[in-house]
Amino acid sequence: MVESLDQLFVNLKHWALGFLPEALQPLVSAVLSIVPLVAVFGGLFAIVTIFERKGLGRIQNRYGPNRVGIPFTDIRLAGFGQFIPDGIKALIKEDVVPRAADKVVHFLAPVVLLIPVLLTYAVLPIGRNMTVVDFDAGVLFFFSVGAAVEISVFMAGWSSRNKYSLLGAMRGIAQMISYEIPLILSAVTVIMLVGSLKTSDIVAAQAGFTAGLPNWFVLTPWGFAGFVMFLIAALAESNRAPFDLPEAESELIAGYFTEYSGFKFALFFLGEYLGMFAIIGLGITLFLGGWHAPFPFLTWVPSYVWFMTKLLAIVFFFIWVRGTLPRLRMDQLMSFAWKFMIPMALINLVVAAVWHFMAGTGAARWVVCALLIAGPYVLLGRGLMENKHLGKRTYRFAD
Amino acid sequence: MSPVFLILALVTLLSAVAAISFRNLVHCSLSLVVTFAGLAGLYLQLHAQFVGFAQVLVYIGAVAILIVFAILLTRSADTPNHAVLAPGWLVGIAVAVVVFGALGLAILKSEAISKKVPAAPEATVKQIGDALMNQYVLPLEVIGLLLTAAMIGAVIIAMRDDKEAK
Amino acid sequence: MNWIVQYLWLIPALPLVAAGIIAVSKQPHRKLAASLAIGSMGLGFVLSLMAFLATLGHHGEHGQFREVYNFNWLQFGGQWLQLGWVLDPLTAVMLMMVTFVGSLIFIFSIGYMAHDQNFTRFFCFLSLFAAGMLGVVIANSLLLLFISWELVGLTSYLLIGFWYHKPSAAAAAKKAFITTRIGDMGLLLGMVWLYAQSGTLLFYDGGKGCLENDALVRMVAQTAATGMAVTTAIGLLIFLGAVGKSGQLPLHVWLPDAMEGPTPVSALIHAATMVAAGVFLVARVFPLMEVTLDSLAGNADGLPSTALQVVTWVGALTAFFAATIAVAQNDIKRILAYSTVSQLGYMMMGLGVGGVAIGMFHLITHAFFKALLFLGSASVIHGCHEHQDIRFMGGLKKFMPVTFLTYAIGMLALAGFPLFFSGFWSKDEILHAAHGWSVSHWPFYLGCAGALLTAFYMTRQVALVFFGSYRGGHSHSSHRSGSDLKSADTSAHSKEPHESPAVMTVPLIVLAACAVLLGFLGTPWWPAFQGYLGQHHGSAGGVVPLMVGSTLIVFAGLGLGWWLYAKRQRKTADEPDVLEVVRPDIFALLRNKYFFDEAYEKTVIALHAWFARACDFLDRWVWGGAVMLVSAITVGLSWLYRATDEFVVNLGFDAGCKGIRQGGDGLSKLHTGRVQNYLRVIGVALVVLILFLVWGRKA
Amino acid sequence: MTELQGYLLLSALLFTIGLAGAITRRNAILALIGIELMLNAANLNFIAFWRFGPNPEALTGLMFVIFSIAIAAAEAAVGLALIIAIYRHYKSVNLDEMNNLKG
Repeated sequence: MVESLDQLFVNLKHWALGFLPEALQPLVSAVLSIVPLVAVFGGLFAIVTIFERKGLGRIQNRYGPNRVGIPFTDIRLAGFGQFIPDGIKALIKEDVVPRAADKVVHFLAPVVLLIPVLLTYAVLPIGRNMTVVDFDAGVLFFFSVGAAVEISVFMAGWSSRNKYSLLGAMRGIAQMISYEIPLILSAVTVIMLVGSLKTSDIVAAQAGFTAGLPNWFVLTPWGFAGFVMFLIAALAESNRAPFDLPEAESELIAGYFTEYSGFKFALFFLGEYLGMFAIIGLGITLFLGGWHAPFPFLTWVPSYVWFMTKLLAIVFFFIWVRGTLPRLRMDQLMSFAWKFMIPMALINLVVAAVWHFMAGTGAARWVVCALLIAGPYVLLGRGLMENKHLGKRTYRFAD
Repeated sequence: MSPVFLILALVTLLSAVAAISFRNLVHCSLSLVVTFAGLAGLYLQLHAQFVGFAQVLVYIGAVAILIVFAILLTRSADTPNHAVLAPGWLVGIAVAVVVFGALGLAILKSEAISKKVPAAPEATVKQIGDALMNQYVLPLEVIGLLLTAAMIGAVIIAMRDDKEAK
Repeated sequence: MNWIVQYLWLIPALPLVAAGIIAVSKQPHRKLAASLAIGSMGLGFVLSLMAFLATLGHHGEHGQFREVYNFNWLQFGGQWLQLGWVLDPLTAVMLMMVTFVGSLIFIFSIGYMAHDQNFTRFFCFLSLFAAGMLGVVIANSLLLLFISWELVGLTSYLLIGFWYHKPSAAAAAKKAFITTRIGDMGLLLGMVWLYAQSGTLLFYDGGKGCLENDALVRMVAQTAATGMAVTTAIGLLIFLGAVGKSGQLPLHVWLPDAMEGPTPVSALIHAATMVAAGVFLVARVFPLMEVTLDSLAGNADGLPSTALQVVTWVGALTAFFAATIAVAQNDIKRILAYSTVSQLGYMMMGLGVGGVAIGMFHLITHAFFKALLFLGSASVIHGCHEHQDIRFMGGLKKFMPVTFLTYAIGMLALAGFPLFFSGFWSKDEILHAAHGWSVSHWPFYLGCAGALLTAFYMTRQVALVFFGSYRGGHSHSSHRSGSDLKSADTSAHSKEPHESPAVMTVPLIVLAACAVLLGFLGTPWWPAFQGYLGQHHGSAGGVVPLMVGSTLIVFAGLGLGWWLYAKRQRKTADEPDVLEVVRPDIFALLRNKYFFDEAYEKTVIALHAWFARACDFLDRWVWGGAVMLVSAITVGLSWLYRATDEFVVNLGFDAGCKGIRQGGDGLSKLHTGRVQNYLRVIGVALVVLILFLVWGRKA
Repeated sequence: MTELQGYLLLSALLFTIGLAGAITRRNAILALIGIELMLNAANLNFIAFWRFGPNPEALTGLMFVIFSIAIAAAEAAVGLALIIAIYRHYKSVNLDEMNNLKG
C-alpha cells in the first residue's frame, strides 16, 4: 500500500508506456517525465507568488492580497486566486520593445533564461526513482547549465539599450559569478564525501537513521556550515533579497528587465522563481537528505511529499528573509563573497577532508571539526569587523 | 554519420561563422556561446560527458562572460561604422582556405585512421577522478599553480596603476 | 616495528609546528614564543632519548640496529616517489646531540636576545632551523634529506641576516647562501645521478635501497668518465654539498662571515649542528663512499676509495690552513669560527681515514665544547657591551668568573688537553687513525700541526680575553653600537663588564660538564661509542706513544701561547701583535685569510668581465661587421648607380633608383608590424608542414 | 568516410573559421574569439581520437582536454586583461593601429 502510493507516478508512467509501440517509448517517456514536472513547478510558482505577497504583507503588518477568488464565480479563496488575473494580465498586456533595442537579442533573452532553468530540473531527484535523467555527472550538469543564466541576464541588460538595465545586468553577472564560487565549493564538500556527482547516489548516501536522527549531511559540522553557505549563495544566485541589487527597484527601477513588459516580463519572473526552486531542490538533495523522511516513524509518507515539504519550507524561509533583511550595498556584497564566503568555503572543504580521515574516532571528530569551523569563523568575523565601528549612525541631513 | 551529429555540426559551424562575421562584437560573442554549446553537445555524442559539462561550465560560464565584460570595458559594444575587416583580408581568407585544404587533404589521405569503430568507451567521473589524483597528480598541481599565476597576472595587468590613472 | 620508529617524524614536526605558531603570533608574545620553541625542543629531546634507548636495546647481532619507515609521497607518470625516515645509531646520536645542545642554546638565547625587539621572529627562525636539522638527521631518503637540507640553508641565511639593517650582516647572509648553493648544486646533481643509477633515493629499503649491497654492486661495476666508479663520482658530487655546508676548503669563506648573526645562532648553527650536517651527510652515505671493487671482493686491505681519499685530503688541508688563519684573528668570534672550520676538517679527515665512528665521535664532542665556547664568547660579548675585538678585552677573569671557568674548560677541551677533556680523546682517535692510513702520512702531519696551532691560538685568545687588565674604555664602546638593536641600552649597562644572568650561565655549566665527561665514552680502552656505532676497530695497541706525542704537542702549543701572550700582556688596545712584530708579512697574510675572498673576487669578476668583453666583441665586430658589410655593399651599389648616372643617360639612372625603391618597399612589406600578417605567415608555414608530413614521408 | 573522419573534418573547418576570424578582423577581441575557436577545434580532435582511438580506457585524450580547458580559461583571462590594458594605452582595440613593430 505505502509502496504503491510512493511509486504511484512511476508506475503510472510505466503503465501508460505499456500501450505504446517500442519505437515511440523513449520519446513518450521523456515527454511523460517532463510535462508533469513543468506543470507542477509552474503551478508551484503561481501559488508561491501569492504566498510571498501574503507573507510579506503579514510581515509588514498589512493584509496582502485577500480578495480575489476564482474569476466569474463567487468563490473567494482568501486571495489565493490572485495569480489567475495576474497571469491573464501578463499575457494580454502590450509587449513594448524600445526602438533602440536590439530586437533579436531582446527577444531571445527571456527564452535563454528559461531554458537552462528548466534543464536543471532534469537531474533533481524529486522522489524515489523520480529523476528525469540520472547523469553520471549530475551536479556538474546542474551547475554548468545554470551558468547559462548569466548570459541571458547580460543579453537582457545589454539589448534593451538602457543604462539602468545595463547596470543591473553588470551587477547581476558580477554577483552571480562571485557567489557561484562558494555555492559550488560548498557543494563540493558533499561530492567529496559521497564520492559521486550522481544526485541519486548523493541522496542514497543520506538514507537511514542513527539514534532516531536521519543521516543527513546537514547534521554534521561541515554539512551544517556548508548548508548555511549554500543557502546564502543560493539567495544571491536567485537575486533574492537581501541580494536583489540587480533589480533594486529603488535604484534601478527593475534592473536588467526594466525594458521588458507583458509576456516576456512574465517569463523573466517565472524563470527567476523556477531557478530559485531548482537551486533549493539541489540544496535539499545535497544536504537535507533529498526525499528521505526526517524521522523513522514518518517513512510511510510518500517521498515526493517530503521533497515538496522541504522545498516549501525553505521557500518560506526565503520569503521571511526577504521581509526581514535590508538590501546590501554593492561593495558589501562583493567583500562578503570574496572575503568571507570563499575562505570559509575553502576551510569547510578542509574540514570535510578531516572528517573523512577521522572516520571511526567517534566523538573526537565531531569536536575537532566543530572547532575547525568555529575557530576560523570567529577569527574571520573578527578580522572583517575590525576598523568597522558598528553603531548608531548620525545622518547629516536627516531630522 | 548520425543525424544528431549532422545537426550539431551544422549548428556549431554556422554559429562559428556567425561568431567571426557579425559586425557587432556582442552578437559575435553570443554566437560564440552557441558554438561552445554545440561543441559540448558533440562531446556528449562522443561519450565524454564530464568534459562536455566542464566545457559548458568553463566556456559559457566563464570565458564567454569574460569576453562580454572585455567588450563592454573596451567600449566596443556598439556596431562600428568603419571597416571591420583588416586590410588585406582577402589574403587572410585565402590562407585560411589553403590551411583547410591541407588539413582536409591530410585527414582524407591518412591510412592511420582505422575503419572499424570501437565500442563506446566509458569514462565515469570516478575513473577520471582516480586518474587525476594518481597518475596525473603532478600535472594537476602544475595546472593549479598556472591558474593562480594567471589570475594574479591578469589582475596586475588589468589593474589601472595610479600614474596612468592620474 | 618499534612504535618510536613509526612516530620518529614527530621529532622534526614539533619544532616545525612551533615555528608556524610563532610565525603567526604577534611580536609582543615573547613568553609564548620562547616557551613554544624550548618546549618543542625539550619534547624532541625526550623522544630522541626514547629512540636512543630503542637502538641501545639490541645492537650487535646482524650488524647494528636499523629500522626504517617508508611511504609513497607522490606519483608522477608510472612511478612513485618515496620518502621515509630511518632510525639507527647514527640518527639516534645526532638526534640526542641536536635536541640537547639545541634546547640549551634556546634557553641561553632567552637571556642573550632579551633586549631584541624581534625576539619572536628569532625564535621562529630557530625552531624552523631545528625542524630542518632534525629532518636532515632522520631522513631515509636523499630527497627528504635534500629538502630539509635546503630548509636548513634557508634558515641559516635568515638568521645570519637577522640584523638585516646592518649591511655587513646582509652581505654575509647573501655570501653564505650563495656559497653553500655552489655545494648544493653538486649534491643535487649527485642525487639525480644516483636516482638515474639506482632507481630509488631511499637509503635503506629492505635490500632495495641505494645504500644497500646489490645497488652498490650494480653501481660500482660501471664506470663514469675517466674510469672512476660511478659510486665514486656520485660520492664526490654529494661530498661537494658537504664541503659547501660544513665550510671545507675551498668553500669555507662563508663560515667566518656568518658570525655576523647573533652569537647563539653562531653557536647552534655555525658551530654545533648545521655545519656538522655536512659531516653527517658523508657519514650517512658512507657505504656509497667507501665501496670499491676490491672492498666488495672482500680483501679489506685494498686502497680506500678515491672518494674517501679526497675527503681525507680536503679535511686535512682545511684543518691545517684554518688553524693557521685563526692564529692571526682578533675578533673573538672569528677565531672560534676558523677553529670550527679546522675542527670540521678534522672530522672529515676522521671519516676519511677511520670511518664513521671516529668522525662522528669528534663531531659530537666538538658540538658540545664548541657550543660551550660560542656561548661563552656570547656571554663575554654580552658582558662587554657588544665588543668582539679581543684586543679591547682582557682581565675579564675577575668580572665574570663563571664564564671564565666554563670557557677555560671549553678551551682546554678544544685544545685537546690530555686525559680529562673530551677533545683529547676524539682528536687522538683521528690522529691515531691517520697515522695508520695506508695512502700517505701527510694528513697525519697536517693534523699534528693543526693540533699545535689549535692549542696555541686558543691560549692566545684566553690570555688576551681573560688575563691582564681590562683595555676596553668607552672610547670604543660605540665601536659596534648601532650594529644591533641591543646597543640602544648599552648606556643602561655600566661601562665595566659584568657577569651574565643565570639563564645564560647555567647552560654554560651544563655544557662544560658534558665537554669533560663525554670524552670517557670513547677512550681507546673502553670504546663504547665506537662499538655503539658498530665499528669494532683494533685494540689500543700503539695508541700510547701517539697519545704521549700529541700530549707533548698540545703542551707545546699551550706553553708557547702562554709565554707569548699571558706572560707579557699587551698594555693598550692598539699595540701590534707579538707575531706581527716578528714576521709582519706572514701575519698579514694570515690575518687576511690567505686573501681567499680577494682571490674569489678577482677570479669571478675577471670571468664575468671577460665574458662581457667577449659578448661585446661579438656584438661589435661579428654582428656589427655583418651590418657594416651590408651597408658597404649598399654604398658600393650606390656608387655603381652614380657611375651609371654619369655615363648613362638619366633614364637608366631613374630606372635604377626606382628599382631600388621598389625593392626597399617590397622588403618593408614584410615588416608591417601587424599581428595578423605574421599569423598569415604562420598559417602558410602550417600548410607547408602538413604537406611535408603527407608527402614527405612517402618520398 | 568514417565517423572519425567526419569529426576531424568538422574540427578542421572549425579551426579554419577560427583562423580566418583571427586573421581578417581588425578587432583584437575578435582575434581572441578566433583563437578560442581554434583551441576548441583542437579539443574536439583530442576527444574524437580518444573515442575512436585504439585504447580509449587510457583516458589520455580526456585528460588532455580537461587540462587544455583549464589552460584556455587562464589564457582567456590573461588575454582579455592584456586587451583591456592595450585599450587603456591606445584608446582602441584595432589591431592594425598597433603596429609599433612596423619596420
